[in-house]
Amino acid sequence: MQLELKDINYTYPGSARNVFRQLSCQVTAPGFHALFGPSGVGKTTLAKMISGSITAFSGAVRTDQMTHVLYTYNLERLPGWHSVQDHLTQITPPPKHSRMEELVDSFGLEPCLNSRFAQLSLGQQNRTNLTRYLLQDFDLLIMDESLANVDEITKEKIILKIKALYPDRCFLYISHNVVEVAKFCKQILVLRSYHKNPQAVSLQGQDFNGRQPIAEKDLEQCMLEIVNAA
Amino acid sequence: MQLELKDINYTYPGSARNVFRQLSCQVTAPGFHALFGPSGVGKTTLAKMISGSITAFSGAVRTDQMTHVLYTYNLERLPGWHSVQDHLTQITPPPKHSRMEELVDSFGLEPCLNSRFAQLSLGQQNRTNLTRYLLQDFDLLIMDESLANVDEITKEKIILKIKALYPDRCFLYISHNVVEVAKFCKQILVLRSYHKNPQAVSLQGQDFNGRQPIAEKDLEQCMLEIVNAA
Amino acid sequence: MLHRRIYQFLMIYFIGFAGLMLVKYSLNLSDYVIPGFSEIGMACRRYFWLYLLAVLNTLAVAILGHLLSICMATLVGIIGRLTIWIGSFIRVAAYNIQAYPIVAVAPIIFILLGDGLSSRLLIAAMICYFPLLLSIIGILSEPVAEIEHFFESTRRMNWQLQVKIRAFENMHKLMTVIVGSATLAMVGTIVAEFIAANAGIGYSIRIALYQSDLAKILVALFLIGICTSIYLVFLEWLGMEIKKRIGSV
Amino acid sequence: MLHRRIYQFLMIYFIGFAGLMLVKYSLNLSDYVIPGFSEIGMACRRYFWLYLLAVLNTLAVAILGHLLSICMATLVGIIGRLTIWIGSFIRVAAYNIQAYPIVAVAPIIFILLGDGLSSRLLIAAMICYFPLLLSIIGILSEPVAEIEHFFESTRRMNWQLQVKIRAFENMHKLMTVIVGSATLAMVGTIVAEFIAANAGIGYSIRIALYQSDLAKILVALFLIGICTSIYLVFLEWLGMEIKKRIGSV
Amino acid sequence: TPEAEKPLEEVSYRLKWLYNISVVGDLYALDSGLFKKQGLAVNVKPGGPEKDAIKELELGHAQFGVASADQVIRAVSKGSPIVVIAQLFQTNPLHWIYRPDKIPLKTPQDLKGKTIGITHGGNDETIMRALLAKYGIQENEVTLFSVRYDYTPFYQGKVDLWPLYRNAQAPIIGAKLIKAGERFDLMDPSKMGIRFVANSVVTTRKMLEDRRETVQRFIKALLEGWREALDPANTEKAIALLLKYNKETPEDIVRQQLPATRILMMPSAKFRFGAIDVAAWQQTEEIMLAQKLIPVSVYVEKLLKPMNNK
Ligand SMILES: Nc1ncnc2c1ncn2[C@@H]1O[C@H](COP(=O)(O)OP(=O)(O)OP(=O)(O)O)[C@@H](O)[C@H]1O
Ligand SMILES: Nc1ncnc2c1ncn2[C@@H]1O[C@H](COP(=O)(O)OP(=O)(O)OP(=O)(O)O)[C@@H](O)[C@H]1O
Ligand SMILES: [Mg+2]
Ligand SMILES: [Mg+2]
Repeated sequence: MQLELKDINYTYPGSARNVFRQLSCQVTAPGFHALFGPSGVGKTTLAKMISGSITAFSGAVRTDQMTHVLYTYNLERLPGWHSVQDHLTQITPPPKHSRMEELVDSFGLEPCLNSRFAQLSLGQQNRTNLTRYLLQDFDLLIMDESLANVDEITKEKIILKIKALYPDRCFLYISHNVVEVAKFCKQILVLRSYHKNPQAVSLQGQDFNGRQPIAEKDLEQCMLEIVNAA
Repeated sequence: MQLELKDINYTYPGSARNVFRQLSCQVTAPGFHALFGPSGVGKTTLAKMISGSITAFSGAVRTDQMTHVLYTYNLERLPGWHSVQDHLTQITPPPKHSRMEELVDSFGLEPCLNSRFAQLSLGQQNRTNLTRYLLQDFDLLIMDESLANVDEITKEKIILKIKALYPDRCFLYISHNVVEVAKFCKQILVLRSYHKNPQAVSLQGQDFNGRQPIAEKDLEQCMLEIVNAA
Repeated sequence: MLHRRIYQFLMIYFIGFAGLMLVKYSLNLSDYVIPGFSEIGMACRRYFWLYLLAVLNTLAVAILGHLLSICMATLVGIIGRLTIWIGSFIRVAAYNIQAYPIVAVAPIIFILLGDGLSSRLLIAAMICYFPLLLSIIGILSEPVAEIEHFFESTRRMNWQLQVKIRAFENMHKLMTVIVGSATLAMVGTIVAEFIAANAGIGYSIRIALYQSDLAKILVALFLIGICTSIYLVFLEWLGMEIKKRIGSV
Repeated sequence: MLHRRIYQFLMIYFIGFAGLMLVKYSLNLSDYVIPGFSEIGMACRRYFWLYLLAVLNTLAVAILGHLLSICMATLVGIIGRLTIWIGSFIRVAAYNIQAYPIVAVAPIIFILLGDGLSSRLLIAAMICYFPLLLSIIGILSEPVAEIEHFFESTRRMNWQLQVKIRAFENMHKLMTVIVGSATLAMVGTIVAEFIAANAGIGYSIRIALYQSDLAKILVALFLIGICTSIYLVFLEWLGMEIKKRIGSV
Repeated sequence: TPEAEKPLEEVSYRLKWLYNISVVGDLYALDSGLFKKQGLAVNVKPGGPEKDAIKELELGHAQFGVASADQVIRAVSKGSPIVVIAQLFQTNPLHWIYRPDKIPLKTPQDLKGKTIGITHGGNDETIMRALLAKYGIQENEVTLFSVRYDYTPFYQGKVDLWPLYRNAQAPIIGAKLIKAGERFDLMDPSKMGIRFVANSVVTTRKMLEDRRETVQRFIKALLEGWREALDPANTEKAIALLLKYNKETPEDIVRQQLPATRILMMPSAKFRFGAIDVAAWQQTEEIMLAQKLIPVSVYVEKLLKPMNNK
């Protein structure tokens, strides 16, 4: 199980500025990894390349042994004709229904089940959307700011739950929260502006799983590394 | 200059659950204040009440001496026919053009000026949108997750800039980031679920302005208070 | 609601009517060119019930034709939305057929279908289906990325779902077009009757035209307007109910 | 692109043509019901250039009428989009006028406007403006909250801006409708010519019908189809250029 | 010459139908400069299904026009101030075509049991009803079929008799039948005693009173045009003229249309073209009265102001 990017060059059609120049990086082994970097650096673009919705780039993306790559982002919406519950039930394969209930419960979505998507608060929308992706078959799930509008306590609960339930999958979590990234992620890909070389740096996170406590110092050290790298 | 909410009761039409029950709170004096609370608690709803786009509630909202109340949220878009620069120039009154340049510069928007809004990254969109609101006349600006998709370094720069440039205005900053709220905000209104009483608690933040350093301990104490209150 | 549409129609009708009378009396025209009050009154007394029945007959066919063209437009819209060759072919076919004035195609229709209800229906449908088709193609061929992404990436997307998503997101526009095209169904039916000359108010109008009897035409136009308004009110009510049911935003 | 639309039209035409021939030869109908090849060939040789000129004449008027009705529909759409009384009144007026078949209203139009280009134009515009109107009202009356919010709350919103925002966001749908309604403009012009019997291919069709000459009608339909296709191709190209210029998504 | 310097008097003339054989004389008068010779610049406007010359006279869009007798009578009964100044067709060109091999029509009684095409509201309906009434045929003894633009029901044999214009359409439809190896015949109502007047030239009463001399000059040129157009000696010129204005009718058809028109308008070589057949007008009015197409008599003879016997 490995994700490898090699010598990626990309410029948006009609745009003058490069997004990537000879970008190479890789993520090995399953785990909850991060894709980090300042706003506008190209995280979303990279995510779209990995998931295959941007193809006109040079270089290679290799996703060996990962047949199902999913990409989810925070602006997605559910169809308007269903309540959240109906939608979730419909898109979840029957064997996963108990998993669905577990997620709904620990993501705090119970009060939303009978509402339409448009009636949810932003954070509720984020969580609902993420839930349905977790109920699909995937080897790699890219979460593009999927929890950006959720409060920190709930977010922590959600991340720990995901890590506990899916230890053998690969996640690429895009977030702007340094603490979070440093604390929960295993590997942290830091993307940097295209005139820095290399354009991507890989760091080690604390990979906190809610059980063994982590040393405050290590966390701070890690955060510092991330900030310096970016 | 005072914002006062008194005995607010509200339920969305067609919904069974109360959002607010006898909510009362107030924000005095200008400054960079926060509206904080778990996802789904009613922050956006309250913001819409203050800015006047939800009116069918019982209770009173008093915005004495604040004639211009603006509400901005993170999903807003700019019209598609203009580049960012053209749009900003058009909606900025000429005397404020130098202010506009200052904001563009310190918000890191220069690379975006010639792009259309749809060509920006999420964080760039957030910043562009916030910029245009800051160039309007306002006494109170409610920022509903306006910086949710911006990286922390840039965000800190932006907040400090706002605080420096607009010391006499009132801001209500909605965010899920406890550190940020505790560090930068003057008064923190914490909204709580409607069966807690009172439904809103007001706390004191560190109101960091980038100059006098703040004590690590005070900040942590404040964060703890916030988390406990919510 | 019913009330408003109807009285607005009455206002419009009487504004037009007053305009005609103004022309008549200011130019001192005879009753032959523009009929006077007494003649219109007489035509009204004499033909009101007859014409009302004819209009109701027409309305019944129009409603059928409207349904038919909603189905046709949806079908063609669904196929025409495809970006592949057959889609563009169907779209071109739909456009080209529409480009032919019904008067030119009518003889061919009559040869192929005879002159029963079916030709009348087909002509009515042809006149009103095209505006529907245009909107439906426009709506169905524009992706709603934020909703479709999930289904695309989990390989759940099929054309039914895609159509459903796009239609649902544009419910308001669709409703406007469906309600609006009702008047076209009415026109289509009247034109069909006018050409086929068998029954309905179109037939009556044709006779009145041959006899250059504007008084009768004015009575017919009045009844057509009233009945169309009532149908529109009904459709709007239906649209509102549907919206309420499915809880669209 | 041009290429494809044209050969698709040709295919459609010849499918229809083959169908007619099939009916003819399978039912053994004589030449006067459905003309045979030789008669059609002769009509083609004799009338091709005459009809081509007539179709071009018609096309010119249709383009004018199309422009006119885009303007009319935009105007009515802008006013009708208002939720206040006058808006709904205008909408009702627009609907009701459309509910009248042109054949019934034509005599009144001729009385008031005489039989120059203006009546021909008006009739053409009336037939094609309504589908435009429907879409435009649908589009212009649906808010785009994420964009409009800023202008609303800073009191910058005026109707021009609102119209611009909504039109721009729905550019794709508008283009579809504008391109599509071109064929209706063509139909409208032909019908006007048919009724007013002055000039253009509508006039020729009327004569052909009077002479019961289906062969001529088939030639006319062919030319109408080709010319309409070319106009559509032109409009699509124009739409594409506009989209490129303004950089719509 | 002083004659040429005098500016021409402008008038408009609205025809009943499109440029076809039925207006050949009008075009002839225009094209050969007969109007000009009378000091008139005539704007000859083609008619059509939605055109009504009488309405245009009233609205002042035209000074002269061609209208059918039933139009005239109807208009006058509604107060229209018009007069008839010449009658063009002496025999109504409206005939019924049928296949004699299928339905031999020896006497009017043979109509019984047949399916007859009529235009509801049109004057062919009036004529047919008058015919049936005259011969005591009840309405339930025939089947009246509503005709439309295309002839398919007749071609397919669903309708036995189909109304058409003897001079303009019969040569075309007949040619088609003959080409298919079928025979056709025409039923002429006037031969059965129904003399329903067709096209006539009309103007307003006011015109006749205020500009009588203009009217005289106009009608002089017009009748001259018709006489020359129908003169067998001018056949080639008339045909060429018509083909110039109407490119859509093949020449061989026009060749057949012209003599047919001549028969309808000039029953004999010595006939004074344009003469008004008062008796036929009266019969026309009676028929319309009997069928309640007009409420009361208009005394049609009072409208007839023949101008050709100056
Ligand atoms: N459609 C587009 N056309 C042109 N340029 C684009 C387009 N989309 C994005 N860009 C540019 O490409 C760069 C990378 O964008 P991307 O969305 O990948 O950033 P990001 O890292 O996801 O940022 P954020 O954290 O703000 O979401 C940005 O500078 C952006 O302006
Ligand atoms: N249109 C609506 N109809 C019914 N209920 C609604 C509607 N909008 C929001 N709600 C409900 O009202 C509550 C408050 O929503 P609100 O959007 O104000 O929350 P919020 O505090 O802004 O949350 P977040 O941080 O997730 O944005 C939520 O429980 C939500 O489900
Ligand atoms: Mg992004
Ligand atoms: Mg919110």
